[in-house]
Amino acid sequence: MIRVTDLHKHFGGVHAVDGASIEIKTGTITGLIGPNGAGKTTLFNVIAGAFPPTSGKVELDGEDITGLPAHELFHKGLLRTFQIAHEFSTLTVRDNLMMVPPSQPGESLISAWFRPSAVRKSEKEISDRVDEVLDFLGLTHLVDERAGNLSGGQKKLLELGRTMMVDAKIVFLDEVGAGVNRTLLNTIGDAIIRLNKERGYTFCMIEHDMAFISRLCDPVIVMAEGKVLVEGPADVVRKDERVIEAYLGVGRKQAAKHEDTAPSAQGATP
Amino acid sequence: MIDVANALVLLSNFVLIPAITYGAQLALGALGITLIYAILRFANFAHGDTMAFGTMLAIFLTWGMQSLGWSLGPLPVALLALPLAILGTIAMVLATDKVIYKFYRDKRVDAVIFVMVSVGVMFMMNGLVRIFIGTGDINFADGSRFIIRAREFREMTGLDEGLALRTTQVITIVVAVAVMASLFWFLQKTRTGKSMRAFSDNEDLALLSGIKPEKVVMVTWMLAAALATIAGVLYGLDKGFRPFTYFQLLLPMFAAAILGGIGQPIGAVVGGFVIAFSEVAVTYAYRRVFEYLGPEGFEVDGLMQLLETEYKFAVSFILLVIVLLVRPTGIFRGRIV
Amino acid sequence: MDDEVKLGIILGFSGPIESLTPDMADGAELAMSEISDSGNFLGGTTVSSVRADSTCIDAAAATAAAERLISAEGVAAIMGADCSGVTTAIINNATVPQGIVNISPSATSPALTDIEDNGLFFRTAPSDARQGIVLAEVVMDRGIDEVAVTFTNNDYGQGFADAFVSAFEGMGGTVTLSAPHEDGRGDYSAEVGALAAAGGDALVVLGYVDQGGLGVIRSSIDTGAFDTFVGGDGMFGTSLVDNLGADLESWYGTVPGSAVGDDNPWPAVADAAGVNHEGPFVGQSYDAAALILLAMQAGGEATSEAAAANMLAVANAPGEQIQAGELARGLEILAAGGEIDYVGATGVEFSDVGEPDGVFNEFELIDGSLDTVRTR
Amino acid sequence: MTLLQANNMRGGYGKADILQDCTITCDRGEVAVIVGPNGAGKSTAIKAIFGMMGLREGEVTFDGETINGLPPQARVEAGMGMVPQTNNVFPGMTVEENLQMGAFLREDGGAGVIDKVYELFPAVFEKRYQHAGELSGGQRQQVAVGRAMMTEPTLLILDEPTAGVSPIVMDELFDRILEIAKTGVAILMVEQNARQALEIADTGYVLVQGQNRFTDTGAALLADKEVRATFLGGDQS
Amino acid sequence: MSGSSTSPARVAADQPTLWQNPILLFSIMAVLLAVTGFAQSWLLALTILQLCIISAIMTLGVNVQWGYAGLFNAGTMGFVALGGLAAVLVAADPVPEAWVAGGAGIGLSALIICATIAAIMLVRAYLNGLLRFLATIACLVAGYIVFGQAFGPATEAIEAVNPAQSGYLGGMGISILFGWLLGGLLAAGAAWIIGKIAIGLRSDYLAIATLGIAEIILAFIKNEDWLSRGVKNVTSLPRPVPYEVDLQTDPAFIELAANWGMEPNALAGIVVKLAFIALFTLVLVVLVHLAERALRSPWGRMMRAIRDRPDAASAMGKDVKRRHLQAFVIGSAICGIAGAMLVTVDGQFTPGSYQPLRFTFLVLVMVVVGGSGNNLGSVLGGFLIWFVWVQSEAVGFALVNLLSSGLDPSSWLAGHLTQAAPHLRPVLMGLILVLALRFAPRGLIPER
Ligand SMILES: Nc1ncnc2c1ncn2[C@@H]1O[C@H](COP(=O)(O)OP(=O)(O)OP(=O)(O)O)[C@@H](O)[C@H]1O
Ligand SMILES: Nc1ncnc2c1ncn2[C@@H]1O[C@H](COP(=O)(O)OP(=O)(O)OP(=O)(O)O)[C@@H](O)[C@H]1O
Ligand SMILES: [Mg+2]
Ligand SMILES: [Mg+2]
Repeated sequence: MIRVTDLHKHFGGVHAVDGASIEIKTGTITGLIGPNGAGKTTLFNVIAGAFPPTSGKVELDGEDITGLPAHELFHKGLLRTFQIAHEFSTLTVRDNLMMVPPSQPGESLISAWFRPSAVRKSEKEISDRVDEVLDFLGLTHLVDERAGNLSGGQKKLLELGRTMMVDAKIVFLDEVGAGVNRTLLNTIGDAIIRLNKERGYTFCMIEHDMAFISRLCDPVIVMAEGKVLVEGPADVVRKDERVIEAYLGVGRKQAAKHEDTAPSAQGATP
Repeated sequence: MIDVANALVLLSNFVLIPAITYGAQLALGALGITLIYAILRFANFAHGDTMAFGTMLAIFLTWGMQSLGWSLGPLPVALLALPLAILGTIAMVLATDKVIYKFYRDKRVDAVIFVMVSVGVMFMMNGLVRIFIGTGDINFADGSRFIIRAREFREMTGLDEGLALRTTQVITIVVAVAVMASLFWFLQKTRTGKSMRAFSDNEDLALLSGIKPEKVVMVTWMLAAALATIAGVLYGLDKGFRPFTYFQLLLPMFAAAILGGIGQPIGAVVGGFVIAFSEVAVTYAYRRVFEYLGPEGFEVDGLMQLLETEYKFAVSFILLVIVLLVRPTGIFRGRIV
Repeated sequence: MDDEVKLGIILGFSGPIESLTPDMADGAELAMSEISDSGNFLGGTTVSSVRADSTCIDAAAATAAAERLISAEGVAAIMGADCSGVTTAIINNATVPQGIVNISPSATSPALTDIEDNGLFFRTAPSDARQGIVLAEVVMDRGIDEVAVTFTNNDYGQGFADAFVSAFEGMGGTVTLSAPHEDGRGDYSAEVGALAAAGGDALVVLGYVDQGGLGVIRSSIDTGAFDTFVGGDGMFGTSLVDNLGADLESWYGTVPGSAVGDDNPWPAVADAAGVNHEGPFVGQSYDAAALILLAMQAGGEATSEAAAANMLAVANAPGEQIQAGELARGLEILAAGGEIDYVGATGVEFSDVGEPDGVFNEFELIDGSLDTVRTR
Repeated sequence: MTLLQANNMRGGYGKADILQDCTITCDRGEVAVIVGPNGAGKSTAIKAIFGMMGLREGEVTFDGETINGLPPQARVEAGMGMVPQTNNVFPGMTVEENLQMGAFLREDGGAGVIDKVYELFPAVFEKRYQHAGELSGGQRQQVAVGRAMMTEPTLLILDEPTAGVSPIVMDELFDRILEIAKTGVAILMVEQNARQALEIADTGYVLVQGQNRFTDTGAALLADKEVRATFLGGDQS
Repeated sequence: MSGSSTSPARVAADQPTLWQNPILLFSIMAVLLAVTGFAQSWLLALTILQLCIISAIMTLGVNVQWGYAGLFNAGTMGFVALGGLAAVLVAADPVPEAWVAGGAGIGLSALIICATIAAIMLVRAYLNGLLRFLATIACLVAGYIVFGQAFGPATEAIEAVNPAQSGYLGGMGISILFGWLLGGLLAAGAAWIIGKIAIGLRSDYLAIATLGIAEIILAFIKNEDWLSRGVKNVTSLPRPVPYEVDLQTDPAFIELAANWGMEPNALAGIVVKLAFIALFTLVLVVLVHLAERALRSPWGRMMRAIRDRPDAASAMGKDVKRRHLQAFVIGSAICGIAGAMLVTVDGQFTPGSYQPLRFTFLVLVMVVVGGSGNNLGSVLGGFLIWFVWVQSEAVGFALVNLLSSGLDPSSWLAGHLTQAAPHLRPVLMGLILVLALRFAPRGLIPER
């Protein structure tokens, strides 16, 4: 679905992404891991159109999308969330979701002024969808809260909720787990799996929590120093010497027993 | 050879020296603006009127000293009054902060509210200065006006072109260089300076590093007041003092600060000079320069003026817009809040 | 009959020419108090002044201020405004609709000559068009045929410069460059640089003495760009000499004011009252206020109708000449049914549309004082 | 006498109280860990302890003295250090200057400690002349912890120090925290990587809706079924 | 200029208090005007009200930009001036002699500009690389030189036609009401071009760029005399409402006045002002209605989302640049309309009167004090601040009269106080601004 070929992104002298080539297959949940500063977020930003690459090529379903602006990529079915939640803080939770669907009649001033009935109709439809999504995420009680007042994890859920407002092809998740309570993270994980299974979304996610990655992702791509280091199924990757050396470490003695236990995707899925 | 010398003298007299002087004055003003912006994080519209206030104090003190018969020989007495005027301005600015700005700072309101409050302060100061000292033009430079006059220069060198150099120009440049150097040293090297930069970057974290916010705020205001007074007095010595002029200076000073990259002291300095040079150099009529440099008997019909002087004010802004399009955050990458 | 009558003074106390206006207001108020104190005005009626701020530039604010004077303060007539733009706005939107007389001491735009004013608008400053010609003659007569011109960038300066340049070139002179300067700025190096490069035997400065005009001259002297300076009425005033001292060597120009010769008592009158008469338009302000009140006296009532109806008669011959400081005598003559020919501080002589027909004094800086050398 | 005693804290941002009778203590050489769902008030509790927001009720004592009224910078002087959860670097200053700012109150300028920090975080050393604002999420986090260590405080408060850092760095960090604790420093830490954190914790607090729900040793909490299920992500293993 | 990518409205607002009730606040405003009417005069109250409405329209425009979209446009002055220019171009009498003298040259110049642009477009379509760059420059230079040949003489000829009275091309000589329309269009067109260039800049940089562009627009208007008559001003523009003098001389009107027991002069003034006010109110009501509709619609929601988090909005498929441009153009168009209305009520176009303080920052003060992001709030801000601006003048003088009433009028202090009176105005204005912000930091009627 997504193919990135020999991508470079340089900030002055810093080669944040330095010749990465990855492929994300339709229907997978692909994990992207790697040490801090490996260039993961930068890679995401380039793919999602936040800024253009220094060189290299990004394709979506065979179409060259390199350097397209984010809003055009959205219309092609490519969605992303942000490492730090980017909620619309003065909007209510409902409006945060209401604004997502593309091509709403009410977003043209002419219709907003002169075709109120058409606007009302589409608003009703979108509103119904919002209710569904909020129900799914368990945020129904916060529907009229300003998004700025949500706690960290709730904001992350809201980020995810936005991706559910449209029929996305592929969703990029940047560290949904960081700072999120593990119990809540499991719920989010379940949501991702359901979206993947039931709605056929393709996911690509950055995460540092190996347990979470292992539970959800296949394959896992490991980046280091702007390049792809290893790619493969989670349990293969985590045994890879290079990955252990660069990223996982040998594990602290105390923590080792937890790290070693094999995860199971079904374990927490209701 | 003589022709080259003539051309150089001509350019220095009408372009270089005036632009450097004006640039130094703008730069000192822009430094104050950029400092407030960097550390207190708002665009201070009252800065022009703070300059006027400081200069007013300096004028009153100068009058007092003159009436006592004091004199500095060839230098203006205002230089003696300057330190006291700075103290007075600092007191006024700190009082303003305590009575007005502190409330909003404690409430942590948006930057735009601060801007509006500073517009309010600007209005008040605007009126107060006029009430105290009136609206007229005041020339308070005593001492000798010229180091060398254009005519003397011609007679001395035997060149066709004269070069005039005024005491106030030299003072301006010397003081400006000294002030800028010590400011940079202060900000980059001293503990207080570093703590100010830290505060400007991340206020909460600065608290957690043991930095006293009120002290940083106070030092910032003190520096801004001192810079404003120095800039104002130098400007007034050189060109005469009138409150309205000082208010009008606000725009070019802002342009300088932003052009250089707002929040960047070095940017303010460069911006000040760029604005001053663009105003003078772009609208200068180069005809005589070309005539000197061209072959013997070379005549130019036009004035060789890039742009008419009526567009002088627009020139600096055109330049500003062009720079911003090429470098969207100013020459020295200012901060984007 | 009221025992007090209010006159409005609307001038740009704030804004670009704020440094000129306080003296102008003082000049007008001097005339008022002179008339009040004389006890001869309409059987002992006293005159009080109500000031208002025209801002010089903001037509809407000026209109509101004039409206306040007229309808809230109930002034009988208005002295002002100063800048041509706001003056026009006031005429169209406040004074003419309400039937109030106003006399501007300083609005010189030629357009005001033809304004539809119902006979209510007068001015004691001459239209720029005429002065431009006179000034060109003055320069020519001194054997200078190449000048650079700088003018304040408003209707006054622009109109004046247009008139001067076409007259001067018509007489065979050359204008090397005619460039505007903005008032209220401090730095004029760019303008002076361009003017100096253009060259010329003299620099003609058509601006205000306390504003950009001063800045341009100062900068020219500082850089040695010009030695000889020529100015119009806006530049008349000793503050230039006070500011520049001995550096200012050659300085002459025109200022309205004909019939008054060297024996004009105005400076002495102003000095005695502590009014600074050195700035431009102070005498004109005195005359404006005096004329309104004299015309009212002639009409026998303190109304705008009376003022409008008698203005020309009071200002022009025939009649006894009344100079500055002689207002009491003028009032007496009028009360007795006589006629006067007001001369005042600036030698007022009205054309039939109520503006000076432009007789000018040629002044020159001689030994540190501004002397009238000729009348044209 | 424990080093830090924050008793029965009550307070919040607006009218509503986020903290409702919350008690946290921490002693020298001890690691205390606060866990709890998002929005429980963990960060708020820490801010209250550090004097960054007012308390309506409750008392905070440090080293036996009540410090309720002290502003944050005075608490730093008294020997407290803290890494906030967000905005925890000076983005416009270089990494090295960031660390120096940590030692702002030290007379010696922290020359010796800075090497230790670089040793701990080699990635930080590599980036020392780069502006902190240009670092990746995890690199910033390392700079932030390094900055707080520069003060060599007697009480070190860390709000989710491991959020976004890679496993290898996280392990290093926990090791180092234990080491620091052994030198007699009190460590108070909020963590979402709760299992790892509780493993090294002497005391663990489970905070829910601004109240202490469970308080026990780290090991005991880890063993508690309910705590595991509701706050630590269930029993996936 | 501010550090202002932080959205103008803040999160976690406290509930609106009783004081923030729009009905109450507008009633207070009405009372203020009524008090002016009773205590001073109704003519003055109506004069102020006229400008209150125009100011409110300006604030509405700025609110669309700053309040809705978070765009810091510090170039309001330029758009207001363009609106004024449009009014002149529509309503002033044409000057046939000028057209004869230079019309052809101006037309030719316009053609040359078009030809140059066409040539550049051709060059850019068919050439590449360095050659393309050089050819573009060559076209520009050649175009500029040829343009100068046609344009210079044409403008000189036009400006030479009776310079004291006209010296410009004049307008179309039709009703100035069309000027309002053209003012909106002209401002919108300029805003479109400016936005295309500058809208990518962030907060303060956009502010200073627009500030600069406004100065450039003004320099153009001031110095291109052939078009706008420059600083020589265009005065006595025709009105869309009757003239007082005409009413005063109309016997029927005099009779009416007599029947109502009023002075014809005063009544005429009031009637004319009411007629203006009716026209202005109509415009204001229509604009407020449209603005409210837009703000409450998905469009408004989208704009606020963009303002809060442009990058996230872009990731949600909203074309941030296009929407910013849209808000910028609409807001500027409204300012242009207001500018044309202002010229209408003044009856004249005086380029010298356009000052950033008055037309950019004062309007911004109106928006912020009223409540940015809230249409009613900014309208209220326009009313209140204009009222304060005008009345502080009178209050300043009154205050001084009060202070110096016990003094000997010839004493130094009394004299000094009289001189000081006009300058109490800014002091009062500043005081009220600071006080208003102290008690309502988010504006009198905050967003939602
Ligand atoms: N704007 C920038 N200017 C300069 N360097 C940058 C910039 N943004 C990122 N970098 C550098 O690029 C490298 C890659 O950063 P990136 O944010 O992609 O890392 P990451 O893999 O997401 O790391 P983490 O897991 O910590 O989030 C880092 O070394 C960082 O310092
Ligand atoms: N500045 C603020 N203004 C108003 N409410 C706030 C503010 N900061 C936090 N809150 C609210 O206070 C509550 C507790 O926030 P806090 O940050 O303490 O949670 P936390 O336990 O640290 O959560 P997390 O694990 O997500 O960091 C939340 O409901 C949050 O919405
Ligand atoms: Mg990252
Ligand atoms: Mg937290």
